[in-house]
Amino acid sequence: MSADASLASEGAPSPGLLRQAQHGVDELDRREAYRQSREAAARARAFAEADAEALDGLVSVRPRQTVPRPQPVWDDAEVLVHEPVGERYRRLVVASSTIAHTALAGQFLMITVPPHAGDTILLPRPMAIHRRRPATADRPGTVEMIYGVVGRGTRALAAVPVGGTLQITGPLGRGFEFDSGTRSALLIGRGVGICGVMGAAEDARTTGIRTTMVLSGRSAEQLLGRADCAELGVRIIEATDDDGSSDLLTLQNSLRARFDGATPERTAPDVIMVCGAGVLARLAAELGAHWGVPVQASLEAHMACGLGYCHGCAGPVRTDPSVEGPLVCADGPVFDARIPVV
Amino acid sequence: MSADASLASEGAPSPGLLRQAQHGVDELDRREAYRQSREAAARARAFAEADAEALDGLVSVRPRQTVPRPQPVWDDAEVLVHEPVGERYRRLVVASSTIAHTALAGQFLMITVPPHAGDTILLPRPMAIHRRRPATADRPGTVEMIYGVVGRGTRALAAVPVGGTLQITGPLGRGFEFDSGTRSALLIGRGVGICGVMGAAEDARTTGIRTTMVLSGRSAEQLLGRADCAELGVRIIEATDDDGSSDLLTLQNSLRARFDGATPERTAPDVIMVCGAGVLARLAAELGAHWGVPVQASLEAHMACGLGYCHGCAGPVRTDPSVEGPLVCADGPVFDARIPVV
Amino acid sequence: MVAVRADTASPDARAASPDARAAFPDARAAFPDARAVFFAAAPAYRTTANALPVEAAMPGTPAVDLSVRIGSLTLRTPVMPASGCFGPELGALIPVTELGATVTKTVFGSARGGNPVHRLTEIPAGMVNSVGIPSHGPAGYLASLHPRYAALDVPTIISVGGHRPSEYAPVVAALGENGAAFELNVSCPNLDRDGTDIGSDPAAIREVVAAVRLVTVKPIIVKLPVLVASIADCARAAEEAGADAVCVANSIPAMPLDALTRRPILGNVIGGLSGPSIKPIVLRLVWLASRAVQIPVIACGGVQTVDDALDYFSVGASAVQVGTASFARPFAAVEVARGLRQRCQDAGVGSIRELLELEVS
Amino acid sequence: MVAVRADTASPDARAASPDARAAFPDARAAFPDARAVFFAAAPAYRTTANALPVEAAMPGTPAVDLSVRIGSLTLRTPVMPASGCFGPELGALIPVTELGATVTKTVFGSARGGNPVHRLTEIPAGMVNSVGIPSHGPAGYLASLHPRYAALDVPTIISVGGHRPSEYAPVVAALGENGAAFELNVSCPNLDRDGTDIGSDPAAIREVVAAVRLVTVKPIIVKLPVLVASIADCARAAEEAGADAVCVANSIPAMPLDALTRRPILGNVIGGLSGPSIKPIVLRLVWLASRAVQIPVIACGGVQTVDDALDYFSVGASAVQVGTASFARPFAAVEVARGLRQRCQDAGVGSIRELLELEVS
Ligand SMILES: Cc1cc2nc3c(=O)[nH]c(=O)nc-3n(C[C@H](O)[C@H](O)[C@H](O)COP(=O)(O)OP(=O)(O)OC[C@H]3O[C@@H](n4cnc5c(N)ncnc54)[C@H](O)[C@@H]3O)c2cc1C
Ligand SMILES: Cc1cc2nc3c(=O)[nH]c(=O)nc-3n(C[C@H](O)[C@H](O)[C@H](O)COP(=O)(O)OP(=O)(O)OC[C@H]3O[C@@H](n4cnc5c(N)ncnc54)[C@H](O)[C@@H]3O)c2cc1C
Ligand SMILES: Cc1cc2nc3c(=O)[nH]c(=O)nc-3n(C[C@H](O)[C@H](O)[C@H](O)COP(=O)(O)O)c2cc1C
Ligand SMILES: Cc1cc2nc3c(=O)[nH]c(=O)nc-3n(C[C@H](O)[C@H](O)[C@H](O)COP(=O)(O)O)c2cc1C
Ligand code: FES
Ligand code: FES
Repeated sequence: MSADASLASEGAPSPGLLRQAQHGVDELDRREAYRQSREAAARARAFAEADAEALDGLVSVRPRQTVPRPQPVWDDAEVLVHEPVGERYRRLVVASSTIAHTALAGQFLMITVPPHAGDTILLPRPMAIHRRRPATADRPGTVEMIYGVVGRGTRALAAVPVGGTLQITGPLGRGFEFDSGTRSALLIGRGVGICGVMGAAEDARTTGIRTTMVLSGRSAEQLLGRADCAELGVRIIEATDDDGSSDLLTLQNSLRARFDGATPERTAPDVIMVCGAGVLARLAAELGAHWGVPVQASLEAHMACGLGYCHGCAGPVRTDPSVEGPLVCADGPVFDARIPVV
Repeated sequence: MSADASLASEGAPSPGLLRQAQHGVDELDRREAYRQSREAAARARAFAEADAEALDGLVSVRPRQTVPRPQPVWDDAEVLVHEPVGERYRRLVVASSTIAHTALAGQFLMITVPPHAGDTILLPRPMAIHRRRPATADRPGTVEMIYGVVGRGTRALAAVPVGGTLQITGPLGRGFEFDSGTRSALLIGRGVGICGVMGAAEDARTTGIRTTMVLSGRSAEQLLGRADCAELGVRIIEATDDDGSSDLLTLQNSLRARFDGATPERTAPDVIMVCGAGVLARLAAELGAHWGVPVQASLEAHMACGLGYCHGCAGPVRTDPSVEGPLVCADGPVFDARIPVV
Repeated sequence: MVAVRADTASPDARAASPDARAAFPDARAAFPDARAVFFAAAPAYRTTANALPVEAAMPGTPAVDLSVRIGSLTLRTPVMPASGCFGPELGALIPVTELGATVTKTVFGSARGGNPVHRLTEIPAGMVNSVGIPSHGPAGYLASLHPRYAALDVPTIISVGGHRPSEYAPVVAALGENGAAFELNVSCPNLDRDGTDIGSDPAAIREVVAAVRLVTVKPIIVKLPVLVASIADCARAAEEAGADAVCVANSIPAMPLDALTRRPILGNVIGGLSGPSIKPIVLRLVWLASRAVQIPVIACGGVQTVDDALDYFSVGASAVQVGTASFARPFAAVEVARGLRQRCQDAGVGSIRELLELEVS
Repeated sequence: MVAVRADTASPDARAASPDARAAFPDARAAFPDARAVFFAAAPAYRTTANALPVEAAMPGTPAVDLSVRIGSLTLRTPVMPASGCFGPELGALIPVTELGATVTKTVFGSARGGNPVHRLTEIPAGMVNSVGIPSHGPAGYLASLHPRYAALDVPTIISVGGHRPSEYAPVVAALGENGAAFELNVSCPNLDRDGTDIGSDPAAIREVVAAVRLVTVKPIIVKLPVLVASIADCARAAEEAGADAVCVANSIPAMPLDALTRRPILGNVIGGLSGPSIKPIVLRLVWLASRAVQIPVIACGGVQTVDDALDYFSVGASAVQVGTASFARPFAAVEVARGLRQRCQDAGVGSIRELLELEVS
């Protein structure tokens, strides 16, 4: 999930606001709104280009899975929790015992957005499974998602009330996998991408893998996942734009320093798992190359089916023009990331 | 305004409901819903056909107006009252001193429906001006409308809150006119068509014309205009489907009997003004022919501009195929109604 | 400057409703309505060397020049109404002089009565109309409508239609010296060819334009339909035959059914779909047409806001027409024109091209 | 009956994910999800004389026969997926046997990689896709995909594409005895003719169909584009050249721009608009095509509900395809098929024609 791209577009007034501004509001406000919208557009373009460049030649389909993939189902899931998280996100917990039971770390759902006051959303929206909580004797299994309200679909989704039902399809895709023998892991998430890797933290907890997670985001207040990490016994490294610690070079240096092998606590992790931006996937791949450990990166793509048949979600893998590249929904969203040998 | 057609469609479940019914609800309910929807469709068709037949050859453009027509404006009017009236209607009072000041009896507005939660309504909706209340020293002039929620546009309109603004264009069209010397009038309204003739009752009150109004509708509880008539000193004749008094023949006979000339109170009216259904316009024309008095009927048509330039609102007047017939928005909505000589 | 006559389509009614100010002389003064406020908010113009009014620039910012040339005609601003979606009645409701031109409803050679009811409706996909283009013929137009257009003080583009390729030139000839340009509405069934649209056949377009070119020196705009095999071929046919611009595009033929009765809503069964949902379809056509021809492309389809207009400019349009949006917001086209000027001012540039360069950089 | 294999597009992944029930043998039993409930709600069938399963009639009501013939092929129900909007992966998610047929994504003669990202998006007007039809060629299709379609136990209609009229017949020939019918997707740019769609040119349609007719006896369906000068001419060309049905229509070419950056959203700049907003446009085309030809017309465009399907039937369609609606509601096509049967039952009639006669009476 490109948290950056959404950050970029969220920071600016909507075209609607801009339009309003145009009529009746004072001229300087209008100019400022225009300036901001153009800056947001430039930022969105720059992020998209940086992302594409960072991913160029970086990822490949992982070799066969060790764990069989669960059969996706669709379910009418009751909405148990639907609440704001900070200013920009929403937490959504739905009941689906089947999916909570079968979902693997790093898998995702397609959420069908119900019609909202005359507005019909056609395509379901892909969302990472942030947390899985299997059924117990007295409550159904649940899955938790956290999402940013960025466009028409997520806006309409945000209007679904607690107690309503959401149609969800999943679990989908190939998630994060720990090779047997893995003792330690470094997880890196940015923005809502933190939800993409949280499932791996859950698995790490179950299998006793020592885990550190980088929580990256704009500001310390907005960081997702702190409570989850505390619950899961994951060590946290915060990296924010506000204090510059999320800057790619700064972050790379601080991670290198922290895992420099000087003490057993500071040995390099056995695996790196990353989600949230192409540039972070590349950073992770560089760290992986430096430490000689594998890197798994979760990517995003526009999707329609989530199941592998619509061919809408081409992954950023260059192939022979006559051969279709991997599909993010079926061959990913998690790919191997390796710095290309030039 | 074809109150009957809207009655017909309101009585049945929406296609949406039907669709829901289809899934999960018990089979007998589903069959019943289907049956009701087909009945509603048959009713809608029958009403439309009866209306068209009744109007065939009935109306013509009235000779030149005696009063110059006010210049329409558009205004951003504050919503002062917006409340349910009975189960099926809504009262809407907006502030527009210009329009309240200039509007003539039987004129109408085009109401621009603001976007509602992602649903954009393109065409403004025509609505009769039910009541005009010119500005006083301490409050702006207002216009009152009453409308039925029948489709997408009126549904979105119903969501506009008190305190919001509505863009309205008006006053539009040629309304009802009393010839000088008119001493008594019979007004006939059905459903929301009662709003179409209420302006004439206001004028009658001002000029001291003795007025009787037929309030026709499905049931006594749902009849509009009782309080208005009381305020305006208008005698009421109720005609409802429930007790059969709105049946065309029954109504015609009871009106003939009531205005049979046996006493001064029972002399035929000097003019008949009607709004609400083609079949009522024909009934009025038959009474007019019987008593030898002129009849004015307000008609409806789908409209886009309301101003006379889009040519969307052809009136039900047969003309030479190379000549365009009158436009309801510009040459009406009020026409002369006369039983064609066969 | 502003006509405040209440006009209607019927000569009777028109004659009977003279200047409304006479009846309510104090109405506008006593109760300023939103319309009055909108008129008052007109931007101040100054006149440049070439005698075109240009926005009085803020100190330090360049003057904004939005003018656009269509053949020999220069429009002050590249925004105009779409044919059939404007009438002189609007002269009293919006400051028409802020538009680049007016465009008339299509005039046919012979008088036509229009289609049976319903002539228009609104469905979730948009507005659908089958007005059927009632027309009084060129003589009727010149007698009753043209003087009212001419009084509006902006160039009048007269839309001309025909039922076969040969019918256009006589209408243009009959219109003589009236109007500033002609828009040939070729989205009309060709009765010589099984009722297929004239505008879907490059050969028929060529025939129409070539014939009209012989009878007028005024700018010719060819308004193309959406349902064509190749918009590039159609636009090139127009250009090669001597057109000065193409307008892309007309409404999209559609068939709305009543949800309850499943019967056609429109008396004519089929009508033209217009409004915002056709914009992504027309955007592609404008993009393709702009790459195919050198003459200006006027975009028409779903323009509601200044951003819609800029989207069209960004794919190559030189001007835009505003249709359906005017029904709900009679001032929509003026707002787009004002908005273009403001965007340029806000960005500190003098033209739309510069604005777009800034945007994509 | 129901395949519960988790399929993906990558052979690797497929190999690695065998029957999910093995991994979670208790999942479905322990936690019945909405999908399981939907499967269980399948109508009971009985077999009639002509061996077609027909709804077990309630006492006193006629048996409902929804079957439709496309040439020599009889479909149990007139509802099928639209090409590109279905895959064998859905076999585990919906009761595919309740559909009349499956339709494959278009197979081209040579392998194609597909278009750059983004390949699809959603805008207010609908879904827009420019997947670009990645294809493994007929051999690749037969090796990897066809067995999975064949396992679904309903007729497979194989969609076939080409870049020039001559490319279709070889693909059909290469597919040999596989599949129950062929749908010729002629909404493909004709590289022999400046990239205009093959399907917008009646002569090219004739050429394609005639050539395919020579290599197969199976039913041929011709899927027509929207942007044509005359859908009647195109449908007639298909019929005259030997097609058994036409499918009307494909998605509508459109160009979505990003609201913020004003850049094309799709990697391919242009994509096909689909979903409910194209239905009024396609309804007209289906109406016109149905009046032009005797062969069945399969309607495709914005079908979401049984009422949408009935709208199409009411203007002359014999069957419908469900595309975009399946993404949000994978069971949409099955729901339409069930809904048609139910409407007939509710009305006490035995066929859709009788249902419509009842509705309009
Ligand atoms: C595997 C996966 C997991 C994801 N997990 C999360 C998550 O946990 N939390 C979260 O906030 N977001 C997540 N996203 C991104 C989320 O799907 C988009 O933010 C969302 O689809 C935007 O929809 P919209 O209608 O609000 O935006 P719009 O911009 O209006 O959407 C228009 C179209 O583009 C698609 N689209 C737009 N942005 C994205 C995007 N970033 N990724 C994929 N499709 C996009 C939409 O699905 C839609 O089809 C995930 C994406 C993928 C692919
Ligand atoms: C002069 C005039 C005065 C009117 N006064 C009133 C009134 O006082 N109270 C009231 O409840 N209704 C009145 N109507 C009818 C009212 O305009 C319609 O009920 C309304 O437009 C329906 O809109 P919708 O979007 O809810 O319905 P939809 O059926 O979704 O509308 C679809 C399209 O058809 C048009 N349309 C549908 N029904 C009608 C209709 N009956 N008349 C005109 N256009 C229609 C709509 O404007 C729209 O363009 C009047 C109509 C006219 C012409
Ligand atoms: C009510 C109405 C009448 C129209 N009449 C004409 C016409 O006479 N001639 C013409 O070329 N186009 C006519 N059009 C088409 C418009 O000019 C325009 O091409 C179309 O509506 C698309 O633009 P829009 O989406 O901005 O409305 C008409 C459109 C509408 C809605
Ligand atoms: C993602 C996607 C892929 C498609 N692929 C094909 C295809 O390969 N061949 C084809 O003929 N049509 C293809 N189509 C068009 C559909 O089959 C259908 O004609 C169109 O989407 C209109 O129907 P709808 O509105 O129900 O989606 C595709 C449509 C979509 C949305
Ligand atoms: S989303 Fe359909 S193939 Fe990936
Ligand atoms: S509504 Fe436009 S002419 Fe009457």
